Amino acid sequence: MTILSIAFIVAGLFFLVVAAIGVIRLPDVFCRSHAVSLTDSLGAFLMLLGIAFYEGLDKNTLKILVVLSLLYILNPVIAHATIRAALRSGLKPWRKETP
Amino acid sequence: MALFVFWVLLSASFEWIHLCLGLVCSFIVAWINSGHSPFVPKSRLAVRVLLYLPWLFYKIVQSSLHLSKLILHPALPIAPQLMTVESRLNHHAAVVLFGNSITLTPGTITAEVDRNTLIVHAMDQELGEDLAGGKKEMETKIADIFRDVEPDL
Amino acid sequence: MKTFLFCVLVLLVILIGVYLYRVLQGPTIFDRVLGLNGISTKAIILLIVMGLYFERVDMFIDISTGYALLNLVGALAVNKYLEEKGAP
Amino acid sequence: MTFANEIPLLLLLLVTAAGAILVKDLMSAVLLLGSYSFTLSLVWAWLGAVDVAFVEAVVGAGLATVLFLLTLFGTAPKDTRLRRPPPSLTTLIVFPLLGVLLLYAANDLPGFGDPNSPASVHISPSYLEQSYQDTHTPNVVTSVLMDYRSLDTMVETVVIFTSGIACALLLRRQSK
Repeated sequence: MTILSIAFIVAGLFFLVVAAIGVIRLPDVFCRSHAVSLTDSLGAFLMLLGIAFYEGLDKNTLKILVVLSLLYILNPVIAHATIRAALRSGLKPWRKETP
Repeated sequence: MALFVFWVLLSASFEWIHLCLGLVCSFIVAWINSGHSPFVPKSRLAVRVLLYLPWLFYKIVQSSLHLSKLILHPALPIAPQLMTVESRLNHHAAVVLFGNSITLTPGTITAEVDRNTLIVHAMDQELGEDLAGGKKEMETKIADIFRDVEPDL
Repeated sequence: MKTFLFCVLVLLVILIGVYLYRVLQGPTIFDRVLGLNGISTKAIILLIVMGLYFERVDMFIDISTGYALLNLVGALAVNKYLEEKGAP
Repeated sequence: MTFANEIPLLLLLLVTAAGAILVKDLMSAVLLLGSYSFTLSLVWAWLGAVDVAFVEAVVGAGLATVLFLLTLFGTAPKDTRLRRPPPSLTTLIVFPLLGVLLLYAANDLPGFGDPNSPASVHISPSYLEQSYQDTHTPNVVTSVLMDYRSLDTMVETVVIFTSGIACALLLRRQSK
Protein backbone atom coordinates (compact mmCIF):
# COMPACT_ATOMS: atom_id res chain seq x y z
CA MET A 1 0.00 0.00 0.00
CA THR A 2 2.80 2.37 0.90
CA ILE A 3 4.61 1.58 -2.35
CA LEU A 4 1.45 2.27 -4.32
CA SER A 5 0.88 5.60 -2.59
CA ILE A 6 4.49 6.64 -3.12
CA ALA A 7 4.14 5.79 -6.79
CA PHE A 8 1.01 7.92 -7.06
CA ILE A 9 2.59 10.84 -5.23
CA VAL A 10 5.68 10.73 -7.44
CA ALA A 11 3.53 10.69 -10.57
CA GLY A 12 1.57 13.66 -9.26
CA LEU A 13 4.80 15.49 -8.48
CA PHE A 14 5.97 14.86 -12.03
CA PHE A 15 2.90 16.60 -13.41
CA LEU A 16 3.25 19.45 -10.93
CA VAL A 17 6.85 20.02 -11.98
CA VAL A 18 5.91 19.89 -15.67
CA ALA A 19 3.20 22.45 -15.01
CA ALA A 20 5.64 24.74 -13.22
CA ILE A 21 8.06 24.49 -16.16
CA GLY A 22 5.15 25.31 -18.43
CA VAL A 23 4.22 28.34 -16.37
CA ILE A 24 7.75 29.64 -16.80
CA ARG A 25 8.24 28.73 -20.46
CA LEU A 26 4.96 29.40 -22.23
CA PRO A 27 4.55 32.75 -23.93
CA ASP A 28 1.25 34.25 -22.80
CA VAL A 29 -1.65 34.09 -20.34
CA PHE A 30 -3.79 31.77 -22.38
CA CYS A 31 -1.08 29.15 -22.77
CA ARG A 32 0.00 29.44 -19.15
CA SER A 33 -3.51 28.81 -18.01
CA HIS A 34 -3.34 25.48 -19.80
CA ALA A 35 -0.32 24.58 -17.74
CA VAL A 36 -2.08 25.56 -14.53
CA SER A 37 -5.09 23.48 -15.47
CA LEU A 38 -2.76 20.55 -16.07
CA THR A 39 -1.63 20.85 -12.47
CA ASP A 40 -5.08 21.20 -11.12
CA SER A 41 -6.64 18.32 -12.93
CA LEU A 42 -4.08 15.57 -12.96
CA GLY A 43 -1.28 16.53 -10.58
CA ALA A 44 -3.52 17.29 -7.63
CA PHE A 45 -5.64 14.25 -8.39
CA LEU A 46 -2.69 11.86 -8.32
CA MET A 47 -1.17 13.45 -5.21
CA LEU A 48 -4.36 13.36 -3.23
CA LEU A 49 -5.16 9.85 -4.43
CA GLY A 50 -1.77 8.70 -3.21
CA ILE A 51 -2.35 10.34 0.15
CA ALA A 52 -5.79 8.77 0.39
CA PHE A 53 -4.26 5.35 -0.31
CA TYR A 54 -1.72 5.93 2.41
CA GLU A 55 -4.36 6.95 4.92
CA GLY A 56 -6.51 3.90 4.36
CA LEU A 57 -10.25 4.00 4.50
CA ASP A 58 -11.64 6.28 7.18
CA LYS A 59 -13.32 9.64 7.46
CA ASN A 60 -10.16 11.58 6.65
CA THR A 61 -9.98 9.87 3.30
CA LEU A 62 -13.55 10.86 2.71
CA LYS A 63 -12.65 14.46 3.49
CA ILE A 64 -9.69 14.29 1.11
CA LEU A 65 -12.09 13.18 -1.59
CA VAL A 66 -14.34 16.11 -0.74
CA VAL A 67 -11.41 18.52 -1.17
CA LEU A 68 -10.60 16.80 -4.44
CA SER A 69 -14.11 17.18 -5.80
CA LEU A 70 -14.13 20.82 -4.67
CA LEU A 71 -10.92 21.36 -6.64
CA TYR A 72 -12.47 19.70 -9.65
CA ILE A 73 -15.59 21.84 -9.51
CA LEU A 74 -13.99 25.16 -8.61
CA ASN A 75 -10.77 25.26 -10.61
CA PRO A 76 -12.35 25.21 -14.08
CA VAL A 77 -14.57 28.05 -12.92
CA ILE A 78 -11.56 30.11 -11.92
CA ALA A 79 -9.65 29.32 -15.10
CA HIS A 80 -12.67 30.20 -17.20
CA ALA A 81 -13.19 33.47 -15.31
CA THR A 82 -9.56 34.46 -15.76
CA ILE A 83 -9.53 33.68 -19.45
CA ARG A 84 -12.82 35.42 -20.03
CA ALA A 85 -11.61 38.53 -18.23
CA ALA A 86 -8.40 38.46 -20.25
CA LEU A 87 -10.29 38.07 -23.49
CA ARG A 88 -12.81 40.77 -22.69
CA SER A 89 -10.19 43.28 -21.69
CA GLY A 90 -8.84 43.02 -25.20
CA LEU A 91 -5.80 40.82 -24.82
CA LYS A 92 -4.81 39.13 -28.06
CA PRO A 93 -3.70 35.50 -27.88
CA TRP A 94 -0.11 34.91 -28.77
CA ARG A 95 0.53 33.47 -32.21
CA LYS A 96 3.57 31.97 -33.72
CA GLU A 97 5.13 34.34 -36.22
CA THR A 98 4.15 33.05 -39.62
CA PRO A 99 6.39 34.31 -42.43
CA MET B 1 -30.29 17.34 1.12
CA ALA B 2 -27.01 17.48 -0.65
CA LEU B 3 -26.03 20.25 1.72
CA PHE B 4 -26.76 17.99 4.64
CA VAL B 5 -24.52 15.28 3.21
CA PHE B 6 -21.85 17.93 2.78
CA TRP B 7 -22.24 18.98 6.41
CA VAL B 8 -21.88 15.40 7.60
CA LEU B 9 -18.78 14.96 5.47
CA LEU B 10 -17.21 18.12 6.81
CA SER B 11 -17.98 17.71 10.48
CA ALA B 12 -17.64 13.93 10.49
CA SER B 13 -19.25 13.69 13.89
CA PHE B 14 -22.31 11.64 14.41
CA GLU B 15 -23.67 12.92 17.70
CA TRP B 16 -27.30 13.63 17.15
CA ILE B 17 -27.16 17.23 18.28
CA HIS B 18 -24.62 17.98 15.57
CA LEU B 19 -26.73 16.16 13.03
CA CYS B 20 -29.82 18.18 13.99
CA LEU B 21 -27.87 21.42 13.82
CA GLY B 22 -26.62 20.49 10.38
CA LEU B 23 -30.11 19.60 9.22
CA VAL B 24 -31.49 22.95 10.39
CA CYS B 25 -28.62 24.89 8.83
CA SER B 26 -28.87 23.13 5.49
CA PHE B 27 -32.61 23.66 5.37
CA ILE B 28 -32.17 27.36 6.07
CA VAL B 29 -29.54 27.72 3.37
CA ALA B 30 -31.62 25.76 0.90
CA TRP B 31 -34.66 27.88 1.73
CA ILE B 32 -32.77 31.13 1.26
CA ASN B 33 -31.36 30.01 -2.05
CA SER B 34 -34.44 28.35 -3.43
CA GLY B 35 -35.56 29.79 -6.72
CA HIS B 36 -32.06 30.72 -7.80
CA SER B 37 -30.92 27.36 -9.02
CA PRO B 38 -31.79 26.82 -12.67
CA PHE B 39 -32.39 23.10 -12.34
CA VAL B 40 -33.32 20.63 -9.69
CA PRO B 41 -31.04 17.62 -9.86
CA LYS B 42 -32.74 14.31 -10.29
CA SER B 43 -31.26 11.11 -9.02
CA ARG B 44 -31.09 9.38 -12.40
CA LEU B 45 -29.29 12.39 -13.81
CA ALA B 46 -26.76 12.22 -10.99
CA VAL B 47 -26.13 8.54 -11.68
CA ARG B 48 -25.55 9.25 -15.37
CA VAL B 49 -23.15 12.07 -14.54
CA LEU B 50 -21.26 9.72 -12.26
CA LEU B 51 -21.01 7.21 -15.08
CA TYR B 52 -19.71 9.97 -17.35
CA LEU B 53 -16.86 10.85 -15.01
CA PRO B 54 -14.52 7.86 -15.67
CA TRP B 55 -14.60 8.53 -19.38
CA LEU B 56 -13.79 12.18 -18.73
CA PHE B 57 -10.91 11.09 -16.56
CA TYR B 58 -9.57 8.92 -19.34
CA LYS B 59 -9.67 11.93 -21.66
CA ILE B 60 -7.89 14.05 -19.04
CA VAL B 61 -5.04 11.56 -18.72
CA GLN B 62 -4.69 11.27 -22.49
CA SER B 63 -4.50 14.99 -23.15
CA SER B 64 -2.34 15.62 -20.06
CA LEU B 65 0.31 13.33 -21.43
CA HIS B 66 0.10 15.07 -24.78
CA LEU B 67 0.39 18.49 -23.17
CA SER B 68 3.34 17.55 -20.98
CA LYS B 69 5.07 16.23 -24.06
CA LEU B 70 4.47 19.63 -25.68
CA ILE B 71 5.81 21.55 -22.69
CA LEU B 72 8.91 19.43 -22.23
CA HIS B 73 9.73 19.48 -25.92
CA PRO B 74 12.80 21.70 -26.35
CA ALA B 75 11.46 23.54 -29.39
CA LEU B 76 8.09 24.31 -27.75
CA PRO B 77 6.01 23.26 -30.80
CA ILE B 78 2.76 24.96 -29.83
CA ALA B 79 0.26 26.67 -32.07
CA PRO B 80 -2.39 28.23 -29.86
CA GLN B 81 -5.60 29.33 -31.51
CA LEU B 82 -9.09 30.48 -30.75
CA MET B 83 -11.92 28.47 -32.21
CA THR B 84 -15.66 28.68 -32.09
CA VAL B 85 -17.57 25.57 -31.18
CA GLU B 86 -21.28 25.49 -31.69
CA SER B 87 -22.94 22.78 -29.69
CA ARG B 88 -26.40 21.41 -30.09
CA LEU B 89 -26.99 21.13 -26.37
CA ASN B 90 -30.16 22.85 -25.31
CA HIS B 91 -30.01 22.89 -21.55
CA HIS B 92 -28.26 25.27 -19.19
CA ALA B 93 -26.77 22.59 -17.03
CA ALA B 94 -25.65 20.64 -20.07
CA VAL B 95 -23.77 23.61 -21.48
CA VAL B 96 -22.22 24.22 -18.08
CA LEU B 97 -21.10 20.61 -17.87
CA PHE B 98 -19.73 20.78 -21.41
CA GLY B 99 -17.74 23.94 -20.77
CA ASN B 100 -16.48 22.60 -17.49
CA SER B 101 -15.30 19.39 -19.13
CA ILE B 102 -13.54 21.34 -21.84
CA THR B 103 -11.76 23.49 -19.29
CA LEU B 104 -10.87 20.53 -17.13
CA THR B 105 -9.25 18.72 -20.03
CA PRO B 106 -5.74 20.15 -20.29
CA GLY B 107 -4.97 21.91 -23.54
CA THR B 108 -8.37 23.40 -24.11
CA ILE B 109 -10.08 26.16 -22.18
CA THR B 110 -13.50 27.68 -22.61
CA ALA B 111 -13.10 31.41 -22.97
CA GLU B 112 -16.59 32.65 -23.63
CA VAL B 113 -20.06 31.18 -23.50
CA ASP B 114 -23.02 32.65 -25.29
CA ARG B 115 -26.12 30.47 -25.10
CA ASN B 116 -24.78 27.38 -26.82
CA THR B 117 -21.85 28.81 -28.71
CA LEU B 118 -18.53 28.41 -26.99
CA ILE B 119 -15.27 30.13 -27.83
CA VAL B 120 -12.46 27.78 -26.97
CA HIS B 121 -8.75 28.45 -26.72
CA ALA B 122 -6.81 25.37 -27.80
CA MET B 123 -3.15 24.72 -27.36
CA ASP B 124 -2.28 23.18 -30.69
CA GLN B 125 -3.76 21.86 -33.89
CA GLU B 126 -4.21 18.32 -32.69
CA LEU B 127 -6.08 19.24 -29.55
CA GLY B 128 -8.22 21.60 -31.58
CA GLU B 129 -9.00 18.85 -34.05
CA ASP B 130 -9.83 16.71 -31.09
CA LEU B 131 -12.34 19.31 -30.04
CA ALA B 132 -13.91 19.59 -33.45
CA GLY B 133 -13.96 15.88 -34.16
CA GLY B 134 -13.34 13.83 -31.05
CA LYS B 135 -15.14 16.00 -28.61
CA LYS B 136 -18.25 15.58 -30.64
CA GLU B 137 -18.04 12.39 -28.66
CA MET B 138 -18.05 14.37 -25.43
CA GLU B 139 -20.99 16.40 -26.65
CA THR B 140 -22.89 13.28 -27.63
CA LYS B 141 -22.31 11.81 -24.22
CA ILE B 142 -23.56 14.93 -22.47
CA ALA B 143 -26.56 15.11 -24.72
CA ASP B 144 -27.20 11.51 -23.80
CA ILE B 145 -27.11 12.38 -20.11
CA PHE B 146 -29.68 15.10 -20.53
CA ARG B 147 -31.87 13.26 -23.01
CA ASP B 148 -35.08 13.27 -21.00
CA VAL B 149 -34.89 16.75 -19.53
CA GLU B 150 -37.02 19.25 -21.35
CA PRO B 151 -34.94 21.93 -23.09
CA ASP B 152 -34.90 25.40 -21.58
CA LEU B 153 -32.50 27.28 -23.79
CA MET C 1 8.12 7.50 4.59
CA LYS C 2 8.76 10.48 6.84
CA THR C 3 11.82 11.52 4.87
CA PHE C 4 9.97 11.05 1.61
CA LEU C 5 7.14 13.27 2.81
CA PHE C 6 9.65 15.88 3.89
CA CYS C 7 11.21 15.86 0.43
CA VAL C 8 7.76 16.28 -1.07
CA LEU C 9 7.16 19.26 1.19
CA VAL C 10 10.39 20.96 0.19
CA LEU C 11 9.71 20.33 -3.48
CA LEU C 12 6.24 21.83 -3.15
CA VAL C 13 7.67 24.93 -1.50
CA ILE C 14 10.11 25.28 -4.38
CA LEU C 15 7.21 24.97 -6.82
CA ILE C 16 5.41 27.73 -4.93
CA GLY C 17 8.54 29.79 -5.46
CA VAL C 18 8.35 29.14 -9.19
CA TYR C 19 4.77 30.34 -9.32
CA LEU C 20 5.77 33.30 -7.20
CA TYR C 21 8.25 34.24 -9.90
CA ARG C 22 5.31 34.37 -12.29
CA VAL C 23 3.30 36.50 -9.87
CA LEU C 24 6.17 38.94 -9.43
CA GLN C 25 7.24 38.99 -13.03
CA GLY C 26 3.99 38.54 -14.92
CA PRO C 27 3.70 41.03 -17.77
CA THR C 28 -0.07 41.35 -17.44
CA ILE C 29 -2.31 41.32 -14.43
CA PHE C 30 -3.87 38.04 -15.53
CA ASP C 31 -0.55 36.29 -15.20
CA ARG C 32 -0.56 37.35 -11.59
CA VAL C 33 -4.08 36.07 -11.02
CA LEU C 34 -3.12 32.80 -12.62
CA GLY C 35 -0.02 32.53 -10.48
CA LEU C 36 -2.06 33.19 -7.37
CA ASN C 37 -4.44 30.42 -8.36
CA GLY C 38 -1.52 28.07 -8.86
CA ILE C 39 -0.03 29.05 -5.51
CA SER C 40 -3.24 28.34 -3.68
CA THR C 41 -3.67 24.96 -5.35
CA LYS C 42 -0.14 24.10 -4.28
CA ALA C 43 -0.93 25.38 -0.81
CA ILE C 44 -3.91 23.03 -0.55
CA ILE C 45 -1.78 20.04 -1.49
CA LEU C 46 1.01 21.26 0.76
CA LEU C 47 -1.35 21.50 3.72
CA ILE C 48 -2.58 17.96 3.28
CA VAL C 49 0.94 16.59 2.91
CA MET C 50 1.88 18.58 6.01
CA GLY C 51 -1.01 17.01 7.87
CA LEU C 52 0.23 13.60 6.80
CA TYR C 53 3.70 14.53 7.98
CA PHE C 54 2.44 15.51 11.42
CA GLU C 55 -0.09 12.64 11.43
CA ARG C 56 -2.92 15.03 12.18
CA VAL C 57 -4.71 14.99 8.83
CA ASP C 58 -8.10 15.78 10.37
CA MET C 59 -7.07 19.26 11.43
CA PHE C 60 -5.33 20.24 8.24
CA ILE C 61 -8.04 19.05 5.88
CA ASP C 62 -10.45 21.65 7.19
CA ILE C 63 -8.06 24.48 6.43
CA SER C 64 -7.46 23.16 2.96
CA THR C 65 -11.20 23.06 2.31
CA GLY C 66 -11.39 26.65 3.46
CA TYR C 67 -8.50 27.51 1.16
CA ALA C 68 -10.23 26.01 -1.83
CA LEU C 69 -13.41 28.00 -1.22
CA LEU C 70 -11.58 31.24 -0.43
CA ASN C 71 -9.50 30.87 -3.53
CA LEU C 72 -12.70 30.77 -5.56
CA VAL C 73 -14.09 33.88 -3.86
CA GLY C 74 -10.89 35.87 -4.25
CA ALA C 75 -10.25 34.90 -7.86
CA LEU C 76 -13.84 35.55 -8.90
CA ALA C 77 -13.78 38.96 -7.24
CA VAL C 78 -10.53 39.88 -9.00
CA ASN C 79 -11.83 38.75 -12.34
CA LYS C 80 -15.14 40.54 -11.98
CA TYR C 81 -13.22 43.68 -11.12
CA LEU C 82 -10.96 43.29 -14.11
CA GLU C 83 -13.87 42.60 -16.43
CA GLU C 84 -15.68 45.73 -15.41
CA LYS C 85 -12.71 48.05 -15.22
CA GLY C 86 -10.50 46.66 -17.94
CA ALA C 87 -6.87 45.81 -17.45
CA PRO C 88 -4.73 48.59 -16.04
CA MET D 1 18.96 24.54 14.58
CA THR D 2 15.27 24.45 15.38
CA PHE D 3 14.20 26.73 12.57
CA ALA D 4 16.01 25.06 9.70
CA ASN D 5 12.81 23.67 8.24
CA GLU D 6 11.03 26.97 7.94
CA ILE D 7 13.73 28.80 6.03
CA PRO D 8 12.29 28.24 2.50
CA LEU D 9 8.85 29.33 3.63
CA LEU D 10 10.25 32.38 5.38
CA LEU D 11 12.22 33.27 2.26
CA LEU D 12 9.02 33.10 0.25
CA LEU D 13 7.38 35.32 2.83
CA LEU D 14 10.14 37.91 2.54
CA VAL D 15 9.98 37.85 -1.25
CA THR D 16 6.22 38.36 -1.30
CA ALA D 17 6.36 41.16 1.24
CA ALA D 18 9.13 42.98 -0.61
CA GLY D 19 7.29 42.46 -3.87
CA ALA D 20 4.08 43.87 -2.47
CA ILE D 21 5.89 47.00 -1.38
CA LEU D 22 8.01 47.44 -4.48
CA VAL D 23 5.48 46.66 -7.20
CA LYS D 24 4.19 49.75 -8.97
CA ASP D 25 0.63 48.72 -9.63
CA LEU D 26 -1.93 48.70 -6.81
CA MET D 27 -3.81 45.76 -8.25
CA SER D 28 -0.68 43.61 -8.31
CA ALA D 29 0.10 44.71 -4.79
CA VAL D 30 -3.28 43.38 -3.69
CA LEU D 31 -2.60 40.05 -5.36
CA LEU D 32 0.85 39.86 -3.82
CA LEU D 33 -0.64 40.54 -0.41
CA GLY D 34 -3.02 37.66 -1.04
CA SER D 35 -0.15 35.31 -1.77
CA TYR D 36 1.69 36.75 1.23
CA SER D 37 -1.05 35.73 3.57
CA PHE D 38 -1.32 32.31 1.94
CA THR D 39 2.36 31.80 2.69
CA LEU D 40 1.99 33.21 6.18
CA SER D 41 -0.79 30.82 6.99
CA LEU D 42 1.35 27.97 5.66
CA VAL D 43 3.97 29.04 8.17
CA TRP D 44 1.40 29.04 10.95
CA ALA D 45 0.21 25.60 9.94
CA TRP D 46 3.78 24.37 9.89
CA LEU D 47 4.28 25.66 13.44
CA GLY D 48 1.16 23.77 14.50
CA ALA D 49 -1.12 26.76 15.12
CA VAL D 50 -3.94 25.56 12.95
CA ASP D 51 -6.51 28.01 14.29
CA VAL D 52 -4.31 30.99 13.57
CA ALA D 53 -3.64 29.60 10.11
CA PHE D 54 -7.33 29.30 9.45
CA VAL D 55 -8.02 32.86 10.59
CA GLU D 56 -5.10 34.13 8.54
CA ALA D 57 -6.40 32.36 5.45
CA VAL D 58 -9.96 33.59 5.92
CA VAL D 59 -9.20 37.17 6.87
CA GLY D 60 -5.96 37.77 5.02
CA ALA D 61 -6.48 35.90 1.80
CA GLY D 62 -10.23 36.03 1.45
CA LEU D 63 -11.71 39.01 3.21
CA ALA D 64 -8.84 41.48 2.92
CA THR D 65 -8.40 40.81 -0.80
CA VAL D 66 -12.07 41.39 -1.48
CA LEU D 67 -12.12 44.52 0.69
CA PHE D 68 -9.05 45.94 -1.04
CA LEU D 69 -10.66 45.21 -4.36
CA LEU D 70 -13.87 46.95 -3.35
CA THR D 71 -11.83 49.95 -2.29
CA LEU D 72 -9.99 49.99 -5.60
CA PHE D 73 -13.30 49.57 -7.35
CA GLY D 74 -14.75 52.59 -5.60
CA THR D 75 -11.77 54.88 -5.55
CA ALA D 76 -9.05 54.02 -8.05
CA PRO D 77 -8.30 56.80 -10.47
CA LYS D 78 -7.23 56.01 -14.00
CA ASP D 79 -3.58 56.20 -13.19
CA THR D 80 -2.72 53.93 -10.29
CA ARG D 81 1.02 54.40 -10.44
CA LEU D 82 2.57 55.23 -7.13
CA ARG D 83 5.24 57.86 -6.92
CA ARG D 84 7.24 57.17 -3.81
CA PRO D 85 9.57 59.80 -2.38
CA PRO D 86 13.05 58.54 -1.53
CA PRO D 87 13.47 57.71 2.17
CA SER D 88 14.69 60.55 4.33
CA LEU D 89 17.85 60.45 6.41
CA THR D 90 15.93 60.03 9.67
CA THR D 91 14.19 56.92 8.34
CA LEU D 92 17.46 55.46 7.22
CA ILE D 93 18.95 55.91 10.67
CA VAL D 94 16.01 55.18 12.97
CA PHE D 95 14.62 52.01 11.43
CA PRO D 96 17.81 49.92 11.37
CA LEU D 97 18.44 51.08 14.94
CA LEU D 98 14.96 49.94 15.91
CA GLY D 99 15.58 46.59 14.23
CA VAL D 100 18.83 46.13 16.10
CA LEU D 101 17.07 47.00 19.38
CA LEU D 102 14.31 44.49 18.69
CA LEU D 103 16.82 41.76 17.86
CA TYR D 104 18.70 42.57 21.06
CA ALA D 105 15.48 42.33 23.06
CA ALA D 106 14.57 39.08 21.37
CA ASN D 107 17.74 37.55 22.77
CA ASP D 108 16.19 37.62 26.25
CA LEU D 109 13.04 35.79 25.20
CA PRO D 110 12.84 32.11 26.15
CA GLY D 111 13.63 29.69 23.36
CA PHE D 112 10.96 28.33 21.06
CA GLY D 113 9.10 25.50 22.81
CA ASP D 114 11.33 25.80 25.88
CA PRO D 115 9.68 23.75 28.66
CA ASN D 116 11.19 25.93 31.40
CA SER D 117 9.92 29.28 30.15
CA PRO D 118 7.50 31.05 32.51
CA ALA D 119 4.53 30.75 30.16
CA SER D 120 4.74 27.00 29.87
CA VAL D 121 5.52 26.40 33.55
CA HIS D 122 2.36 27.56 35.20
CA ILE D 123 -0.08 29.33 32.88
CA SER D 124 -0.46 26.91 29.98
CA PRO D 125 -0.82 23.72 32.05
CA SER D 126 -3.55 25.21 34.20
CA TYR D 127 -5.49 26.33 31.12
CA LEU D 128 -4.95 23.00 29.48
CA GLU D 129 -6.10 21.09 32.54
CA GLN D 130 -8.99 23.19 33.75
CA SER D 131 -10.53 24.72 30.66
CA TYR D 132 -12.60 21.68 29.79
CA GLN D 133 -14.05 21.39 33.30
CA ASP D 134 -14.70 25.12 33.41
CA THR D 135 -16.24 25.69 30.05
CA HIS D 136 -17.01 22.33 28.39
CA THR D 137 -15.48 23.52 25.14
CA PRO D 138 -13.24 20.93 23.52
CA ASN D 139 -10.99 23.52 21.85
CA VAL D 140 -8.71 25.30 24.31
CA VAL D 141 -8.11 28.29 22.08
CA THR D 142 -11.83 28.81 21.69
CA SER D 143 -12.41 28.55 25.41
CA VAL D 144 -9.69 31.05 26.21
CA LEU D 145 -10.96 33.45 23.58
CA MET D 146 -14.66 33.09 24.24
CA ASP D 147 -14.88 32.36 27.97
CA TYR D 148 -11.87 33.61 29.88
CA ARG D 149 -11.49 36.69 27.72
CA SER D 150 -15.03 37.10 26.53
CA LEU D 151 -15.39 40.79 27.43
CA ASP D 152 -12.15 41.59 25.66
CA THR D 153 -13.25 39.68 22.59
CA MET D 154 -16.64 41.36 22.61
CA VAL D 155 -15.18 44.85 22.68
CA GLU D 156 -12.72 43.89 19.97
CA THR D 157 -15.60 42.75 17.84
CA VAL D 158 -17.44 46.00 18.50
CA VAL D 159 -14.41 47.98 17.35
CA ILE D 160 -14.07 45.95 14.18
CA PHE D 161 -17.78 46.18 13.51
CA THR D 162 -17.76 49.96 13.92
CA SER D 163 -14.84 50.39 11.60
CA GLY D 164 -16.52 48.12 9.10
CA ILE D 165 -19.67 50.24 9.18
CA ALA D 166 -17.61 53.40 8.80
CA CYS D 167 -15.82 51.94 5.79
CA ALA D 168 -19.12 50.85 4.27
CA LEU D 169 -20.56 54.34 4.73
CA LEU D 170 -17.51 55.98 3.22
CA LEU D 171 -17.22 53.63 0.30
CA ARG D 172 -20.90 53.56 -0.54
CA ARG D 173 -21.42 54.24 -4.19
CA GLN D 174 -23.71 57.11 -4.95
CA SER D 175 -26.65 55.77 -6.90
CA LYS D 176 -27.86 58.61 -9.00
